Amino acid sequence: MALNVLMFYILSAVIVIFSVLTITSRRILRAAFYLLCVLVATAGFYFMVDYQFMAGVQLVLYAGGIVVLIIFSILLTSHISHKFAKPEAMRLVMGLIVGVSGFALSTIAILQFAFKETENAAIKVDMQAIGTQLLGTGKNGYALPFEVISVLLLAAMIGAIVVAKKGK
Amino acid sequence: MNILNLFVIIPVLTVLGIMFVKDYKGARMTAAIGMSLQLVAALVMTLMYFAERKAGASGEFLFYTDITWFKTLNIHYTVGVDSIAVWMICLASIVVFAGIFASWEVQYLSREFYISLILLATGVFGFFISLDLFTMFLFYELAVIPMYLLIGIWGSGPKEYSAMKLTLMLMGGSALLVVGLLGLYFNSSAAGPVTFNLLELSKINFPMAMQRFFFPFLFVGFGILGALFPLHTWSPDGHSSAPTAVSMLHAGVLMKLGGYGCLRVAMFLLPEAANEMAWIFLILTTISIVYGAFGAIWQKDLKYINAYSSVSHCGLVLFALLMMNKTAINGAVLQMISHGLMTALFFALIGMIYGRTHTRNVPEMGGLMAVIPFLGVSYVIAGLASLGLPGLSGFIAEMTVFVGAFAHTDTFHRVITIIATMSIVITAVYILRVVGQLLLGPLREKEYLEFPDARWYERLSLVVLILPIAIIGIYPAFLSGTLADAIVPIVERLTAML
Amino acid sequence: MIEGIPMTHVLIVSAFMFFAGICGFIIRRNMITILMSIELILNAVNINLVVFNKYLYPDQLQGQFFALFVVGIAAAEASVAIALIINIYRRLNSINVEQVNEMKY
Amino acid sequence: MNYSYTILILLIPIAAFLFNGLLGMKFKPIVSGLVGTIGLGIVFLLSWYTAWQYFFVGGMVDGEFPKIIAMSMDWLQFTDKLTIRMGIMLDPISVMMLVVVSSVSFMVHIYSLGYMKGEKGFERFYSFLSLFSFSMLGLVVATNIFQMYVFWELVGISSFLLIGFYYQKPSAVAASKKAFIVTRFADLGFLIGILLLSFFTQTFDFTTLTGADHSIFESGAAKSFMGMSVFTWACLLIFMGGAGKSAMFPFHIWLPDAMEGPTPVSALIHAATMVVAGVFLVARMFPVFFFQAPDALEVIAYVGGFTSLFAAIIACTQYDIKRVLAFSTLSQIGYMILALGVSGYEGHEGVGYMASMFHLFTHAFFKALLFLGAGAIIHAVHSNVMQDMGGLRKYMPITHITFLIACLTISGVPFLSAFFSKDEILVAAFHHNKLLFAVEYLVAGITAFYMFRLYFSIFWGKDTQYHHTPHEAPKVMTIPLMILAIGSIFAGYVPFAKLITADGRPFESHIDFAIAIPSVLIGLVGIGLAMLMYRKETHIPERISIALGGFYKTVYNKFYIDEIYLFITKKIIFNYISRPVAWFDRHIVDGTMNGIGWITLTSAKKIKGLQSGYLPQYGMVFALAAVVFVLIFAFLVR
Repeated sequence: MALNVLMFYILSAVIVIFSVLTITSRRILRAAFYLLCVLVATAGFYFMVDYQFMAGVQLVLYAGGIVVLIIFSILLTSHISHKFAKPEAMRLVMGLIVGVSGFALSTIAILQFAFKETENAAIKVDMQAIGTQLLGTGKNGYALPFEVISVLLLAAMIGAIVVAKKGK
Repeated sequence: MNILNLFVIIPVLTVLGIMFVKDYKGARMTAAIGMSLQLVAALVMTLMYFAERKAGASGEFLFYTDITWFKTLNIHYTVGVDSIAVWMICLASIVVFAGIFASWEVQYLSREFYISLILLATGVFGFFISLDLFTMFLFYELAVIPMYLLIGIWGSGPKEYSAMKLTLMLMGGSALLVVGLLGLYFNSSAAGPVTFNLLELSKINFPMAMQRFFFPFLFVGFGILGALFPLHTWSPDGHSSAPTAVSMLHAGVLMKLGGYGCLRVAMFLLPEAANEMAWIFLILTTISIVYGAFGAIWQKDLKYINAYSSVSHCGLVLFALLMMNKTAINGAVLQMISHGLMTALFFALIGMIYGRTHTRNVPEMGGLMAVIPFLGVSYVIAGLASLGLPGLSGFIAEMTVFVGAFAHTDTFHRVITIIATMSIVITAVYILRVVGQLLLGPLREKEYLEFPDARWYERLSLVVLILPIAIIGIYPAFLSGTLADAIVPIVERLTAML
Repeated sequence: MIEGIPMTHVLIVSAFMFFAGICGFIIRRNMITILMSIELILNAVNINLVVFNKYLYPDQLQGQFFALFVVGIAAAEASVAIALIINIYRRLNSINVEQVNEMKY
Repeated sequence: MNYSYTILILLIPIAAFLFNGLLGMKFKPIVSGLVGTIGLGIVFLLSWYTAWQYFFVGGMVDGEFPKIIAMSMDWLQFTDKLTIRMGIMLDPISVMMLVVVSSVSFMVHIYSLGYMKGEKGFERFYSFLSLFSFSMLGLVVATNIFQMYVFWELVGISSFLLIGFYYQKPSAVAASKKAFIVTRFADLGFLIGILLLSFFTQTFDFTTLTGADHSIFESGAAKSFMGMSVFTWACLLIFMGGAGKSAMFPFHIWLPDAMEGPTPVSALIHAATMVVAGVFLVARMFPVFFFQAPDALEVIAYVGGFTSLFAAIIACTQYDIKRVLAFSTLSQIGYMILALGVSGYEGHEGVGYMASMFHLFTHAFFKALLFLGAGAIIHAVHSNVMQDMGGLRKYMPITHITFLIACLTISGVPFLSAFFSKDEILVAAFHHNKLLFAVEYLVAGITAFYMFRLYFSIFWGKDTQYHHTPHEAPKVMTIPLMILAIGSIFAGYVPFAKLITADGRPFESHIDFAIAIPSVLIGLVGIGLAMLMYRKETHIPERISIALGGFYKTVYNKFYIDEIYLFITKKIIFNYISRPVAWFDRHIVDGTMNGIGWITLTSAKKIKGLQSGYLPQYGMVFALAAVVFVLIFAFLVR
């Protein structure tokens, strides 16, 4: 078995196990940690497919940014030692039904569907290509969405500050 | 310019005018001036109409104008009148005019009140002049919506409930109507552009299956407004909660929209289905007639009594229409006009009496004739018109209906006609009961002695209504003889396939 | 292109992650955990986008860009959500989602 | 002959009505009184002039009195053939009725100037009187049955207004209401009868209906309904209207109560004119009845006979003088109706018809006289109960004499007017049906008895102590009494058989002494009995009433017919029809509507539970739905 294949299955296992742990852990800080693991494993996955920039973003933004944010908020709102009550049976059952049936359906769909690859030759994915296309204004240029996203981020930032600001 | 447009323009200008005045006095003056103009316009139009007829104008509708309004859907603003519409417009303008004076004392949000009232009137006038079903429906809705506000804001008693009930039931009728109208519209032409134009629709012989399907929608849709049993219950609640002018307008004119629509749209355009299904609706209307009258006997509230009486009388309108011969339909139109006038008179009087006694509960009053003779005598006249006294309009209408209805020789029609005639006795019972308890007998309360008799605007309002009642009653030929040009085509179409 | 790894396997993993997220969303009551479940869901979507790009259309970059934007939006979402959570915590002294049902009806 | 002036007979009263009704209160009361009276005076003269011109100047054409349409205008067109025309028709009976109505009405107008003096609503009274006169005159000159119906209703409403003249008195209000509703109910029959008749004959006109040409009846002659031909039905229904106005059993209940009205009104409407409208109606339609519906005529005879006996018996027990007179009216109208019922058509066969009209004519005079006399008494005593009276002959000589004349007349004393007319009726009945003859013979006796019971109780009997001494009525009241008394005496000498007959051709009539003598004798027996019992205060009446016990009580309470009606209307119609209808409407019909509203609201309430506000729940539903949709659309539906 090739090393990268083994690597993939290890990453897959990490993702599967830690996803489950994230949603089942009764201690919230641990859950955050498990989430971090999932995200990092995902980043590893991006590395495997040779999308280094994507992986970097994943690591920096997700693992570095969002999870830290989440941990801060956990620290602000909960006690570390707090342990949640077990979820009610009804919810558990419903959740599992939805999850399992959805997963089963998706799996069947995935396995049944005949994916068709493109005939075109692959292109080299390097930072320069990404950079020109992301800020390009011509065909396949993403300048406008990029700007929109930045405005969105700005709005979210201001909004977050306004919302979280202590009331009068 | 076509004179008919005035009937939409004058109210709109009046509404605009009211917006610019500052107090209730200005508002009511503006409203009164506007509606007086409307009344004059209606009379002028009537004279012009009959002058043209005399001069030999032979079109089914005169003053015909056709303006494309919305091209892609082939919606037009088409106006034109025949003699039924002419008299209906006269009726409406008289009732609106009287209504303005009957509500002379409204001071709470008076500008808004008059604006809503006149908007309602606009809808009514627009309905009667339109020949395009879409425009007609538009005006119909315009007449129904202000009703909600008028009852909900200026009403009395459980006004929100009543307003809601009335609006919802009439909206339910509209929903049926939309289905029916669209049915007509989409079946109007197999290949070419579809149309809402009444004249063009009336030249089409719709297939039987389509007629059968859409006739009930149209008939019941309009029938709800004409208080068709068992969909009449908005009427007692709505009328009793509505302010005076609104009750007048509603019972006097708006309920006539139902009968007019049934005739002009449902029966005229779908004649075969009308013939086939008439028996069902005849039974329902017969029930309306007798049932409304019996219902009225037991009521204690003046407005309820009158509302049930309206159910009975409007039932007679639909009953007569469904008899489908010239005399009966003539009678139906007469009954619409007659009932419009006398019920408006009734509601005006009830409003005035209520304004003095602050109750509408009959057992709590008595002996009013001695203190307010003008109102008392007017009430008696209204009552006598309602119970069909010769010399007043009710008699003319009822007799024409009965003679027309009696022209059917089969037992079914005979029996229901005889049942329907019984209503005139029951009507006498409840009218006299009310007159006896309310006006006659010893004076019930000392404070009644301080009641002022009718003021000038009240007198004006009453006289304007009583005069046509008496004129029609004494010299009916000027009215009943002129309807033929409108009725003959309808009857011909209704009986063509028999 | 990763030799020897069928695309379906990656998709199955991402599907698992996705439904794990949904499960968490339904089961948990703590708002922060719910937020984390949402992150899982978004992440699963990202994987899919990237994988389709890599396996099916290696001549283009659209998948990657979409994933990038999703990450951006996720960041914005997370920041606003956390601001809300903190605000709610201040008002209700709880971040239990069941106590925040003022918006019902 | 030009009769176009007859239109004035109708126009003057209606003008007086409008003047008094609209402007009356602007002037002194006496102005209205004079306007009404003078107007009616002109009408009175015109009517007599018309009669003179019709009978003696115009005379007969081809041996029979013609039906003259003096004027006619289209009023309301129903169909091509059926049109209501308003017009004036002159024929023997309408001219005779014109004379009767205008004379009595004129007398009453004069009389009321005194009787109603100082009453509140004097001008209203006169305007109503004028309205009544207009309606009644319009009724009698009607050219067609629908015009008759129109005026019939107007007469009804005038009667309603006049009975309820004292509108602050609850009993008057109730009586007026009762009168109107009962007659209205009967008129329903009339209306349906008209509709039936006119539908099959396609005409309303009396000239056509009663003409010699019977072909118009062919279309309906074969049709029958429930075993009777349509024309029998139509005639019976039309008679129902007549019975209502003429207060025949079982519609008689309104008449006694109608005495709540002012006494002149009772004299005019409820004795002389309006109540005979039913008789007039049948007489007017007589050829139709006779040729198309002989069965109906038979029914009419029995109804008349029964009513006359029934009312006469009740009259013996009543104490209210106006009520006694009312029942007496009923009884006399019963006579007239019976006479029509037993009449034939041609020549001497038609003696019943002639007698009926004759009796109508004479009755109008003596009954109006009786009522006006009673009015004078009430005016003097301020009571209308017999027990409060007695010995009045000393105080009111003129009233006494005139009243006595009227009593003698009604009792059939020879050579007074009713002797002749009643004799003819008995002759007609005798030739037709012995049973009815026997009944009428008996009634003649009872009539004499109760009339003299009344007379003796008022003018003789005990000497009652009055609060203030009764005085004779003023001249304006006594003059009409005297005029009417003269009429009562001499009206019988009008040669009716020469003037008014069923087929319009005169015939010879003689007094049939074989019948006249016994009927006079039984009248005298009645008078004698009454004299014995009531001339002096005795205990005989009391003893008799005690001896009769239950029967007396039943009669005194008018056989409880009013109570039965009351039961039917108040209990059955109000409680068992109207109330359930109202309940049904509020709870079932409206309940359904409210129910629909309620269902909408309730289901909305239930559904809004889904909007729980729990985010996870939304998510779950969303996800589940997505899964289900995928399942359905991706896998199951291919």
